[in-house]
Amino acid sequence: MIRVQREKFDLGAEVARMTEGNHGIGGVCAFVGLVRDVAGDQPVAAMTLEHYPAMTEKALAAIEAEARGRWPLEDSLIIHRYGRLEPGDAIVLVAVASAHRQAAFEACQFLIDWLKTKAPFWKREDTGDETRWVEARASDDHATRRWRRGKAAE
Amino acid sequence: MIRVQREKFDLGAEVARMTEGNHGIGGVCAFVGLVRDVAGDQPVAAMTLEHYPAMTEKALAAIEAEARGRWPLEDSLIIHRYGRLEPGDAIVLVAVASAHRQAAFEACQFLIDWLKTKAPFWKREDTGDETRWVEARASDDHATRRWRRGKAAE
Amino acid sequence: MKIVYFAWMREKAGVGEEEVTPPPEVKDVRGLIDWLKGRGGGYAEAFADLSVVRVAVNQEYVTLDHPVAEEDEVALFPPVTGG
Amino acid sequence: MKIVYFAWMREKAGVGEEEVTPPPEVKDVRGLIDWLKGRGGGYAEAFADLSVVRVAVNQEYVTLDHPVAEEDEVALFPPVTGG
Repeated sequence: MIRVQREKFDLGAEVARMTEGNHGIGGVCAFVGLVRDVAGDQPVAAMTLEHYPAMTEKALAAIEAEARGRWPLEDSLIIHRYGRLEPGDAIVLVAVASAHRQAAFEACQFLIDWLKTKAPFWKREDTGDETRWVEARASDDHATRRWRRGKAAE
Repeated sequence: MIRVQREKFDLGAEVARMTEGNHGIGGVCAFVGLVRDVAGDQPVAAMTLEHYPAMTEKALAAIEAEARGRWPLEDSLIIHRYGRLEPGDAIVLVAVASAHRQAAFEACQFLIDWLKTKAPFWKREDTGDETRWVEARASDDHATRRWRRGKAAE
Repeated sequence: MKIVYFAWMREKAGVGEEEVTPPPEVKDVRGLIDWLKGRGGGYAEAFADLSVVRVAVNQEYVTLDHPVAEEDEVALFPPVTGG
Repeated sequence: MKIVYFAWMREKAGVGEEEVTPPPEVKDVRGLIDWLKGRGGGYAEAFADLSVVRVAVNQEYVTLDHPVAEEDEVALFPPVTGG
């Protein structure tokens, strides 16, 4: 399931909803991304996430479908927030349920790696003195590339 | 932090407690292990976890300390339950907070892999007709071995 | 043709979305961007470095040689930074 | 010396924990297990296959050649299955 929203989400309630009544689930791997109060050596007072509404859900759904094709998952959930966020606020939740833990871990990592390089969101940091657009990181491209089909996992 | 308890735990509350007030955390990776209603091709009606109280917290604390030595973690939490559990019940929670997601994922996997082969717990499954002790799985030994120092990660 | 811009490309272009009617010789994304840059000012600055331009046509990622047509929605934006 | 047993080894031994006084020639875990097996019945069955016996002395994992002393707590159990 995909959700794109301005509002906070409740990790416990979301995972409880995934597992409730599905007793084939042996493990849930969840990742929550949070706004940090520093970026490099600059303080961050707040962050604003812009996105491309017409494309966002479509892109996230495609990424989710790819994960479900690659791993035997019982369930999966991506929640991505947009708008203004402050340090400590959660930006994104990826939760993956599977019969076995290895599939849950791998699919969860795959999803967050792909989100970082494929989901149409852009972060603008507010340092208090100025605002600046966050630059894409080469390490995120690298993390995504390792999931390419036909390549070794590392 | 380590907790060994009979009671249920609240994933959302536990992770909120970790991240509250620590704005250096960029990501939390959490794994929840659950009781499945099948084991192999046998139905499971319930499960009982026995443990070695005098040793359990010591063993978990040693595993946690090892993870915190290997990865730059902001926080970590292991909750392991014992006693009688039913399908759908959570057995274990491992949650790891770090500035960067890769460390959080790796440390979380390391912790659950080690718990499976080092924490003094034993599962007895109740199929309704009989009870039987769960056998250790070679795949868990394999998962733990990949974390040995001086060996490649895979 | 509808064009939408995001993040600093939106700011530099000075517009979030617009309807345009490029001349018939604009056949693909690369041609469209060249034509936009020819409009001057903010557009030339926004698309000065093609290596950082990401493109979606009708909400699907495409490369610069992807064709564009009158009824398309073309999105131009820098590398994404979500997650 | 206190010995504690867990899981099916506890069930086969027929006891969860006990105080024992092995003879002086019992120097290490292997010797202790041999002596326990010599007590017959459940013990012989519990420790028939040494390859599945895991040992902790004073709550630390050790191997079969680890020394044991009167004041030790020795735990004997099958491979763990938690997590």
